[in-house]
Amino acid sequence: MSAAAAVAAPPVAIAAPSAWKRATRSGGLAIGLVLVVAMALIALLAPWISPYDPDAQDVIMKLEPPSAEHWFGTDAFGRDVLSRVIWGSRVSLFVGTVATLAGVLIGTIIGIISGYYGGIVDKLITAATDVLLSFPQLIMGLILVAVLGPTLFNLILAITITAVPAFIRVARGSTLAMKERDFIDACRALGFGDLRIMFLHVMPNIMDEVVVMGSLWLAAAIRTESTLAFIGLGVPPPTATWGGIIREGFDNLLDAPWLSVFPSLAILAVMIALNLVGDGLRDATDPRTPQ
Amino acid sequence: MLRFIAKRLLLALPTLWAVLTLVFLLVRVVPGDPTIIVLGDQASPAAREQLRQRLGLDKPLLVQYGEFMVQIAQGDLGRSLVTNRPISADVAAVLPYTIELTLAALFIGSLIGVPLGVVAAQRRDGFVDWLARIVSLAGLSFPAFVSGILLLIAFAVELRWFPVISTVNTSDPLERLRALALPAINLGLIMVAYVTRVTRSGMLKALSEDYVRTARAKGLPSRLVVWRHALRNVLIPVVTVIGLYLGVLIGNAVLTEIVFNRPGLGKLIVSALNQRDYALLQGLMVVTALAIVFANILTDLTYGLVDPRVKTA
Amino acid sequence: MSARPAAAPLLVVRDLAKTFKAKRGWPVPKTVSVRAIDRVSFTVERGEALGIVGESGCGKSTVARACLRLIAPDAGEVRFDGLDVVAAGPTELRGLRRRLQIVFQDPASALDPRQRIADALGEPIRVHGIAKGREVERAVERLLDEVGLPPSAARRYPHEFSGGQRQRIGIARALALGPDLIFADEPVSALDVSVQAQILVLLDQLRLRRRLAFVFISHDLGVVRHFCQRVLVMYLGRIVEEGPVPAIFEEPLHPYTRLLKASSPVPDPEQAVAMNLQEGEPPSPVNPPPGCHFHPRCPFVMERCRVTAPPLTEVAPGRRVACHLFE
Amino acid sequence: MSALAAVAVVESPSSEPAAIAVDGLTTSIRIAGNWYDAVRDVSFTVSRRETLALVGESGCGKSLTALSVMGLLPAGVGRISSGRIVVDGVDMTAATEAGRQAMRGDRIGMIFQEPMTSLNPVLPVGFQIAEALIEHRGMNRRAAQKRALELMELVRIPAAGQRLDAYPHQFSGGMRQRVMIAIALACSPKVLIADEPTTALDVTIQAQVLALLADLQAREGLAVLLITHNLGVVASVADRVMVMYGGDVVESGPVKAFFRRPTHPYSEALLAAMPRVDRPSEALAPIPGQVPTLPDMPSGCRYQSRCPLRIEKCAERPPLNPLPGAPEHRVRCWVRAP
Repeated sequence: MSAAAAVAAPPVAIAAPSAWKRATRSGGLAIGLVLVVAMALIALLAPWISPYDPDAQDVIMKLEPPSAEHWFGTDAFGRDVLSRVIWGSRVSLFVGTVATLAGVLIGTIIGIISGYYGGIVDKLITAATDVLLSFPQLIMGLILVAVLGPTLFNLILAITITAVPAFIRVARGSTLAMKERDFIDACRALGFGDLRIMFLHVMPNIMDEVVVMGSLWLAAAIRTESTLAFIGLGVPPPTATWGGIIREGFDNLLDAPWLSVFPSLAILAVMIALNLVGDGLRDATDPRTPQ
Repeated sequence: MLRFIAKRLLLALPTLWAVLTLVFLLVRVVPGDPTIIVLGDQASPAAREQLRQRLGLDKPLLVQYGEFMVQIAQGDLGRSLVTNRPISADVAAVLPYTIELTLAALFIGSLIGVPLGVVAAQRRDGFVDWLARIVSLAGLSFPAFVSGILLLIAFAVELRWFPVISTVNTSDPLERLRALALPAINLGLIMVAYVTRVTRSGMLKALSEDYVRTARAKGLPSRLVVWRHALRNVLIPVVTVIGLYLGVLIGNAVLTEIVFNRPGLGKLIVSALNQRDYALLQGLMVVTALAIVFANILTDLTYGLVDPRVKTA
Repeated sequence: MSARPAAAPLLVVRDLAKTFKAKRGWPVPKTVSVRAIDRVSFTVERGEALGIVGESGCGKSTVARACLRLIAPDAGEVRFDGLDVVAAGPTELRGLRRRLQIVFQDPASALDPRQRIADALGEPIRVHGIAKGREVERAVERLLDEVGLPPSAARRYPHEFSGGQRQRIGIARALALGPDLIFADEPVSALDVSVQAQILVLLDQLRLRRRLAFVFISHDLGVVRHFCQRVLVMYLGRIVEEGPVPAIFEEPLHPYTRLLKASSPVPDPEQAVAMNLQEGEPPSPVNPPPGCHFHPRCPFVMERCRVTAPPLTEVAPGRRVACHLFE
Repeated sequence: MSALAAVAVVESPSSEPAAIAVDGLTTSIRIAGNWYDAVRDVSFTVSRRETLALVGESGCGKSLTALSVMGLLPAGVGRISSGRIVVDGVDMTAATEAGRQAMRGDRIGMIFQEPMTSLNPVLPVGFQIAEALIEHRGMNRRAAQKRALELMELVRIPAAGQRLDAYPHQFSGGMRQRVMIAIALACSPKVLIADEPTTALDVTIQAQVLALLADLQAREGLAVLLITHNLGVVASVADRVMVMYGGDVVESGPVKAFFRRPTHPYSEALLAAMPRVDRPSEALAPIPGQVPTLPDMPSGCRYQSRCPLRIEKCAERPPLNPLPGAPEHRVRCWVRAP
């Protein structure tokens, strides 16, 4: 590498156009983005595209295997699984998106403050982060929802609380790395205020990493939501959630495996899409990634 | 060595204290009357008062806090609200199964993840690299209960290679291993994903470092350059990742246990949730948090073993 | 402005000290302290270029950062044009920032990669309320012209420039607020010889045209001899010698200054560097030797050098040396 | 006489074949999918007990030349397009990768610029020195460690016995560079390639390391190819010098002749742009502009875009011509050496 670097003066640094080029070159990111957009559309258009009312029960059509009328089969109450999977995407995507956005916002701001000021502020924030990270994320979410009660708001709150320390860590680490760069000292020497430096100079430069983390965390948040629903701590029935459908399917695993398979595949599609997006963004923004 | 561990434990005490305090507050600062949550709103005032006394909720908060801390220090996690058995005994009975599962996953993760990551980095964009990407994408994408269910459907329900319900309390070691196989693979896949990833990216970076060029300038065969010079340096991030994701692993172990119906902390947590056994829940939180704090210490100590810079700086 | 007589020095630094603390060790970290600068005193006159030379770890960069209050000094006094820099409140400090600036060594890290040059140069002008709107654009254009860059540079990002051009931008930014004194921390060390000369010529022009004073920090004696009028030599946090450039380079007094000069290579085969096979490296600043820090490497070491640190004493007008040989 | 040559034994160097012989080397590198010649038609020889300095600014191709000789060009980024490299009698360009590997570390040693990053941080230095001996000489670990200790003493690392098992971070920059030298010399090669060996060091340490290299060269009879950007270092230690610009050798000759009469406009300008510690300050004459990037490199003389003497003929590539009356002093310039 060094040989090439030695000759290629002036060095080619992280540029917006070249990052985009690299991003589009990686097929993964494109596939991921298409899938994410498709999922978002399905969730938004659920009332128009779902073939049946997701909550309409049909006692005669219980646990029907996939057929022309019911592509994904029916559940123990005779409800159309396809419609429930489509409607279930709303809860998962909504909870995941809101919780991740809140986590990114709160965590990034605290992380920048912690890394930028250092000293006692940093010590306290880091210690608090360590304590929060001492609980397995899933168990923390589980207990919070159990204690607070399973409502949509509490789900979002619980997942946000588990996301915040992760983003504090990332933002703090990146801020510390930025502080090593002379331009931050230059800003201080020019008499810029701390707020200006933190939010106009540090923040734009660490957003690459935060966005990458964010897309991976969106996957984690959706995973947590469906996991909680699977354990029975999701938005209460009859609202359709992916985890909830799988939970119902799990009770009929031996005679109606499709019940768990289809929502599982839906979750999987979202997970893969978001991970592809996250990895693609990471490759695109990391100047060290060799071509 | 033991003295070092003791000292490091001492340093972890503030974290431990904060963790325990947080658990204490979480369970107590719940909105609403805990006795109603536990007994339901039909319960008689007398029953509720009795429960309040049993929980020690009639005492001032500070006294409760003191008692809680003293109990924990003595290794006493209190008694279950439902069964009235000592929680520590219940936990001790199932903990070995969870540890067994977690260790098996760690083992699978490093045994497959490290070589896969190394070869993927070495032959970038080759077949192995492609395979490594697929495996790590799968490991990161599957929620543990989803992959568990799919494994169960494929290998236990359809193919009947493994038992649907894990029978763990058998004296036949082979049978026990057979019962462990699917859950361990399920959990191990997650670890394989993380380890492959960090090994691959670490190796890509290491292979472009100056010291690798030095090793090549020495005329070492690429086998030694890769496995001795580059990989040694990648072990540090690998250990970090394993330490960091132990929490993820424990969380997923719980799910895996539920899906495969294995005894362990997972089942205990679910029953505590279902029966609203807050004492048990509190005990379980303490145990998992302690496990993570302890794992962090272990990670720190391992750093000293894999990275001479840490030990002799 | 200042009621002081014009003869008063622009910058007076007295007994400046800074100790860094770091946590090291495994499994239980311990605190180690590094005395980066140890009671450093000097003055800078208006329009003068003062050089600070020394090897890595001698504390020369820390001096610059402490004088600018980018780090807080532990002790000592920094007076700029009569104003106390160390004790300055926020408003005073903002005023001082306009008159005291810094240029960094690594032009790649000294510019915000997400900021166009127009903003990098315009932001300080706007923040300090020096100009508004279109005036800012014109000011930016003037600055670019002053450092030899075309107006079109304003629309571009730092990564589109070569190292030498970026250093010009860094200099333009330091000029934006119209300072009286610039700390230049190894401003040409990252550059190739031909580009280094371009920057040195530019700095020299600016010094004369704007009557700028410089504190010029460098490890390269040749560059300091070329650019500066006076020079301080530092070793492990202390000033060991000070004086006018011609005198110090013609006749260095401190054994360390002599070693530095003799070790600096010259493009002349008749003057090969003094190759000494003698061992000896700068000791770690974590654990400096007692007495004179240089004594373990000094060919003239005496008994008292091991015990007491020699004070910086005047041996001729304007020349100070910290060595027991010259007391 | 230069310090390195001062110790040379009376033997006539012409009686033995050159330790390094490079003939018509062209090395290309890939930038954004296209291959560009970063080293153009470079030829030179280095005899035993001789130091040849390759000097130039960043991007001139000097390090690529060294990596080409070692066979260490990064795969997929750099390749030798044409030319022949013979080291110690072995044709490196015709050899297989295994053949080159057998040469590296055994018959060619190499030192790099960054002592801080060139040693493996997680292996003890003694082992890193011993490794080449185990690999090339089939020594067992104990014998190799014993030899490593001798080598550490040879490069004058104080208290070597106690530091055999120490790790690189426990050494200062100068000491690490000594360890690098010990690694390079472990198998007693005849050829040493030193790529900016003192650039990252403080000047007083630089002087020590240069002295050590000179001493070792005299003892072992090494042929040294020294890559540097520092003309002062060249003047101090080299016997002959080659100045490179944009991948071309623009001037070559004995050190004394070169510094007495730098003839290529670039060499001249380079010396005029260098502030000197041994003389009172004079006006510096910077070279205008900057080195063009490889894709923008002019055809013909590569210095033409910055040259004050440029004539029309410069659009054609000038040959490396000897100066009248000085056959060893050669210059690639239509104006100065037509």
